Amino acid sequence: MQYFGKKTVTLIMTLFLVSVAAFLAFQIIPGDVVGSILGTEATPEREAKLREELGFNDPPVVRYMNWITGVLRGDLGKSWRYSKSMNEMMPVAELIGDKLPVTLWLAVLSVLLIVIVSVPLGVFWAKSRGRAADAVFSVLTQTAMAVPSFFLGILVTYLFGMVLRWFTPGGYVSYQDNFVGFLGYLIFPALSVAVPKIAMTARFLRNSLLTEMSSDYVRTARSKGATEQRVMYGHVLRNALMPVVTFLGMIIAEIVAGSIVVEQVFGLPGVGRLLISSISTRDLPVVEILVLYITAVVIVVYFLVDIVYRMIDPRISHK
Amino acid sequence: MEDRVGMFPKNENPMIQIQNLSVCFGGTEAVKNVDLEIARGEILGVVGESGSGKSVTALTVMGLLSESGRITSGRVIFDKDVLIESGERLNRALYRRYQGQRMSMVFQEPMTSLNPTRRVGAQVEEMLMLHTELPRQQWREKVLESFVSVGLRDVEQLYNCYPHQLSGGMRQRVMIAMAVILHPDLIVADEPTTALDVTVQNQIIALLREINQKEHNAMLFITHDLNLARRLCHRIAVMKDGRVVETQSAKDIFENPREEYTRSLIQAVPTRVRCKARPGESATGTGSAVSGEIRRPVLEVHDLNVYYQEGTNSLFGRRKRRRVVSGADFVLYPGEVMGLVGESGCGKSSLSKAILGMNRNVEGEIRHFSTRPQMIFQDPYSSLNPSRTVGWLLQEPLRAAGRLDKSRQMSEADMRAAACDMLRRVGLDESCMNRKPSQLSGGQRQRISIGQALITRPGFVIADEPVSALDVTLQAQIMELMQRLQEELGVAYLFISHDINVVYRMSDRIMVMKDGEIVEQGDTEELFAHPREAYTKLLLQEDLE
Amino acid sequence: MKKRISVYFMAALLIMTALGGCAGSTGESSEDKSSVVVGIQQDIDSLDPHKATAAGTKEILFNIFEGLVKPDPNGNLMNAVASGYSISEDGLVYTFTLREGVKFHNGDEVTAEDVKYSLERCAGILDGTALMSTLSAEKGGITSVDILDSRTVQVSVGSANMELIYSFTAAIIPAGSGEEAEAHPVGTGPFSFVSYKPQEGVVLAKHADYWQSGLPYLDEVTFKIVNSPDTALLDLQGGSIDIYPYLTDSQAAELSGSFQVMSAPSNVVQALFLNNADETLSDVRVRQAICYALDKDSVNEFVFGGNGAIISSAMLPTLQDFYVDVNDVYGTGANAEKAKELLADAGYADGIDLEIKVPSNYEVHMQTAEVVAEQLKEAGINAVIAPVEWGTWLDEVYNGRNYQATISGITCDQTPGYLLNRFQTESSKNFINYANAEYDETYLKAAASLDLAEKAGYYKELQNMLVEDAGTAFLSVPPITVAVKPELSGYTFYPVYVQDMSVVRYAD
Amino acid sequence: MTQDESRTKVYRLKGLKQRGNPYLWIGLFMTGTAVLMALVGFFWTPCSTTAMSAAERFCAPSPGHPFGTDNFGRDILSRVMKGAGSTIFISSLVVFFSGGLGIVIGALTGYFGGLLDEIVMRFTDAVNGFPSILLALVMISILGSGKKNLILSLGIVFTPSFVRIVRSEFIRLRDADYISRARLMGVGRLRILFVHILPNIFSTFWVSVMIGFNNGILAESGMSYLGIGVRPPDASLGEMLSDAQGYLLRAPWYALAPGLTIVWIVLGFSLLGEGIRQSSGEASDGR
Repeated sequence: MQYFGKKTVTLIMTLFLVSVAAFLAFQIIPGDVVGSILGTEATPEREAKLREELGFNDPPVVRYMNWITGVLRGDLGKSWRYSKSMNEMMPVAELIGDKLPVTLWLAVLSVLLIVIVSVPLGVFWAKSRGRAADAVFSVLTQTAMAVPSFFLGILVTYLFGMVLRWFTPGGYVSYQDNFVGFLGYLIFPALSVAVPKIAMTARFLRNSLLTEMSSDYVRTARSKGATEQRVMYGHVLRNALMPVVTFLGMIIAEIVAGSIVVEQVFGLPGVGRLLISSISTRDLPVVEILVLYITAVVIVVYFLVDIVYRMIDPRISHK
Repeated sequence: MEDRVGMFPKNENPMIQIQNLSVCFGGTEAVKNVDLEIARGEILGVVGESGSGKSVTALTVMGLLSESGRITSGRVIFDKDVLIESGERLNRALYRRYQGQRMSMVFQEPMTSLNPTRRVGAQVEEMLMLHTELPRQQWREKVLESFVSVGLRDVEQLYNCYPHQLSGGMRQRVMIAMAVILHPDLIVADEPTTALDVTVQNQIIALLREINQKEHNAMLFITHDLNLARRLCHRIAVMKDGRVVETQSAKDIFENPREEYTRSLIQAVPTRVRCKARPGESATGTGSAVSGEIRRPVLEVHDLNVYYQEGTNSLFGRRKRRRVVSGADFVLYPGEVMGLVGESGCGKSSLSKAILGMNRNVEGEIRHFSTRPQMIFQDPYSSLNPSRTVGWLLQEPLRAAGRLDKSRQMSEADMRAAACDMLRRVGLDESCMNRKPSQLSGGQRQRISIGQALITRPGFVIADEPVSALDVTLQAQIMELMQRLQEELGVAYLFISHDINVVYRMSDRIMVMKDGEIVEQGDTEELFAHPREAYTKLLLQEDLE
Repeated sequence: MKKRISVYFMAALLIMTALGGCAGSTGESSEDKSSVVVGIQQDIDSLDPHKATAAGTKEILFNIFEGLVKPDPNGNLMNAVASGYSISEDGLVYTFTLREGVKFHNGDEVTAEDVKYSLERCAGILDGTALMSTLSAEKGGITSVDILDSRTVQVSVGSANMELIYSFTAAIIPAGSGEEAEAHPVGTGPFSFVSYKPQEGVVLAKHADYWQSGLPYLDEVTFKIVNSPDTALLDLQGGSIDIYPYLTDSQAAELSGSFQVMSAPSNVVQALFLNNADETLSDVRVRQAICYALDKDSVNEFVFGGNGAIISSAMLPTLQDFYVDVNDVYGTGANAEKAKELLADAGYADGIDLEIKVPSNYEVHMQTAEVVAEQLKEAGINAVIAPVEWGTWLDEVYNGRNYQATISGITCDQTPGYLLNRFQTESSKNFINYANAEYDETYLKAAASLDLAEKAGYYKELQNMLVEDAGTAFLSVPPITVAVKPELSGYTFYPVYVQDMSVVRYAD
Repeated sequence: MTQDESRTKVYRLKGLKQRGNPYLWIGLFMTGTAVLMALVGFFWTPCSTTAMSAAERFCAPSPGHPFGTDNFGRDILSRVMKGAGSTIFISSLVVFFSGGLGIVIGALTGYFGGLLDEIVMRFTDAVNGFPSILLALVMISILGSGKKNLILSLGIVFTPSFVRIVRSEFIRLRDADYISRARLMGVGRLRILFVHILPNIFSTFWVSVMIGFNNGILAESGMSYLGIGVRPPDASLGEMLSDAQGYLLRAPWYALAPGLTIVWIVLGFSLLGEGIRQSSGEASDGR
């Protein structure tokens, strides 16, 4: 318990540091935000007014304090770029809240794909050690890992979208309109995200299985007269899957990044695309919150992985 | 071949027969034409050094030979059933009916041989699940029974423990409980005590003997330790390079070894009996006895406490420290060998590290009267930098010394000459100079290691289990080498070992350590003859049998 | 254990088939004959018609809002919220008569108060901040708005300007709505605002009470932001958008046959803008050399498929009365010899280095830059392209004027003076640092003139000055190429950049 | 440093001697062709990479244009050569920068530990879990885009992973028996760090260099694809892909050429890394 207490404190500290870093970093960005917002029609009066409205005239410390207290109270600030109504800007929370399900479902589908494909694949691969299938899998996974997700996205678009016409590239359906159609569309980007990760995970699991297979307790189990099936599913798999949990945690963090690019390829209005467009339009309130949010996701995922690991591995939890 | 078979005392009713067995790994034969048989109620010891093929034989008998191994000749007959016949594929399905139920195995490493993520109770239960029709409700009771039968206590609690929560001895008892729960006809025990401390070792040996007497089953006992085999086994087979050199009753093999190899093996065993006429005793013995009070010591340790930093490197966690050595107090004189004996975790290594300043978390006094004492480690594989050549390794201490003290600076040529000289002294020739450690055998590496420690002529050297990782014959050679160099160079050793016989053979004086305290210290002969402390007696117990 | 695994497989299989099965049914091609999806390139910058500055936003808001007058497809103004207007002799008083029965989307009828509020809001009379600089009181815009009666509004302006009437296209919104919290955009246009989602698009619905009877035809229009110009093609072919107005030439070629592809000149003046204050470029011969070196024909060919209009000065050819063709001065093909000669004259016999900063979000400008850089090399001008983000471009190039050359476009409104005005020496928009006292003088004369023909004469003089000084290397007026689904008809081009959806309908 | 370099060569040669290591051979072949193509591309390409031709737009692959032509009628092969060159060049610099920094920081923190180590570890822990492309994106948005900033930000982003690897190796080895002995001999600290320990981590380090190199290539092309990395007129594989995406139906080869080139390079280097790992693993397991 004390362990988790400590972990939580570290987690909060890290988030705080990241928030400071994000805020500081985006204060020194070159480029006049006000000018950028107003474009070529900017007039000094409008600029001055906007500057006042955005609170640019306060000292940085005050601005940070205002910002962070707002965030803690659930007020994530307002976008500088997107309007909600005629005279109000879109609250960042609403903006992200709208994009989040897309990225989230993409990640969920990808992880699902990764898990349901890579586990049986890894087991089968480990079992076929030394046979022809071993080499085939080795080549296949090495190749799959070398394909960048955006190229894979393009290939998927071409193959499934243009040649086979299984889906309409760009024909994204909002999850509010048609959830099934939404998932149906998302399957393809998820595929692009998942394939290299499936290869990685299967490879990792296979190596983990082989390591476990060569350990002494497997010999013990065999000496008891256990069948190979029993040795695999009763002894080896569980132990081999433990490091895979940590590995999957890393994969999830990477999916968050991978989806940035894949969202671009498939035109998904997710968090990743929002981040890219916010960076290029200097929509700093959005960028700051997104950076903070992604950091939080990554840290929390690691935290959860740690907890899960502790739950399933008696060697740690009982110490 | 014919003759040798004829020499075996014929068993009326052999439980298992190994006939002319040969096993190949790739191109190398690990086991060559081995013939063995064990009668019901008999314990056969197979003794040999590493690589002699004893473990492969055991695994083959159990049907656990790995995929890469191939049986090229012979057969294994278990109670009249032919289990292995060369030329036929290993019938694993057939074997499964015997494994566990009629033959079972106890392995060397009780930690890794148990599944680390399953409760020990469940692991023993698996035997019942696989081979009996017993209803599930009775499993637990049956397992607890078997736990009691191997001398485990608090079995209810133990049932739900994970392997890492048990001590080494308890784990091995669990392994044995697993092996005997179905009352098999054959138990194969592959070095079951090697990973354990001496005192635990004795208990396990006693347990195996008891089981054998009670169950009247056959037992194949694999070990590298001839002494151990003698204490437990009825008959002993000696193996070398995959062959059985000779097989005799335990008594005969010691009294009438027929083969040269067996004889050398027996000689190499550091027994107390043999060591009384220790070579070089007079020289060093008198050295310490006569001039000890006159000469200045090389090392004085007074009231030394050593602490171990509990390793939390968190920002918030308060550092705890644990005392691992308390009140160590001794003096080491030039040219003498001080033995330090104790079981694993008793603080031997912590003490040596503290003396050499590798752990500064100490209280008390350590006074050196020599410069740059060196250390020889147990593992010859990790104590030499693998990316450097032997020549470079031998010269590096000289270079370092030269850098620290300009007066000791040597020319390249001188250093090379010194390295050659040392190479010869440790019994290797110059051709080794350009080799990397990976190209040397374990014994050769330990020789280089010793050479590297002694090349700067330090006043004393700490040798931390320098022979424990080596086979018996090598052990004897290295010990001889160390003694010879000591005479030549007049260096003092602090000689650390868990093996009281090894320490006995090397030392002028002995300290016995237990739980961080030096419980007894004194002259070697005196201490062996009249141990004062109960613990010392316990350590010596095996010979008192 | 084994059983568990097989269950797990079954579940996985089920999920896969469920998802795979519905994959075919994606794509929201509008089968019903009452709605249309228009692909747009950029997100909108504001929902406030007076604050919106981006062309990409204005083209959408055109469907929601109307001014007292509004542009028509022929480049003239037509009456909208006003049914008529008159301008006093001295050009200082405008009197508008409001149309009967014009209703806002919220159902209220447009009143004189609404008009007064809207105009005052634009002019900055309400809070001192003018939202439209041309209407700003300080720049000779509106000084007061008076309600004469419930249907008549009189507007007084600071100085006479024939082109000011174009500014009365400013949207009329309900009085006070600009300051209300959570105000939805409410106007009088043919479509009402339904929803907006950042990065996805805007949905509009038919305004049932629209004053032009019979319009609009469609019940719903969705402006959908396409992923990237590159994938717009896929969207069109896949049926997820019906109209896409920003085709590149090669995309157009690919679509012709399956789509109606139409092309018209835009209202953008694209140029290789040269910073006259730059050390090297301050020499008129260097600037002229660059003009000679350019092969505008091939830029047009490569980037616009030959559909653009080549220009050499700051005027749209579509504004026929004011336009003078000066393409002969430097020619439309490359003249590398002449360029080298001029460079040598200027003391740069070995050629010069030229950095071209390009706003990277504009694909057209990036492509043009690639072509132009290649052409300049022929004349010994070593051009390097420096792509910059839009914000940086505004910062460094447009406002900071810290650059050598840039390729960009100026979007023109309907007034001819708009393009010429910015090249006055002291203009805040004169980002090329063009300085010519004669030009300034002539421009003032043009602005003061109340006679159209006289004004046009001055404007032509200005164009000639610009081209002779090689103030900047104008390239072309890019075409707008639109793909429209075959079933649709009525798509109409405007000389200004708008998407008038009210006239689009499904053919019977 | 010369000594260290000779060391790495020895490792390579040792690897070369190993027959029966298909990973190594195939990896060497693939990386060899890719690097050769890129190197040649620096000096010579079959056609000009910028010359445009209206007549030759979207030519399918043919003997004259083995990879076809693009929307400006430019030869794709030539552009791929240039693009691969710049991608490999950037990735090499990134790895050189981050690897070098990683060795120095990792060695010092790993060996000496202490407060500095604590701080560095907190930092690398935080950075390490963070998706690298995201971090580079944020960094680029602060520094501004362009080749130099791309290299700098990727270099900074990749450094922590090298620090971690080097650090853990140094921690593993600082308590190795032979290092303890070197300390007892009185060998100086820097000499222990760089003469005694460093050569022993090279096989591990070399493998992570390969991985880092590949990550560099993927990150660079990914960022160029997003339009924040290398930008025209510099040819870049990622940028070509993003262009090609628009012409996928009309000219699928335009996307395939740069895409497959990336796969070729990355696969080559990962096979090479695997090969090195196996051969050095065999060497050190040969006890």
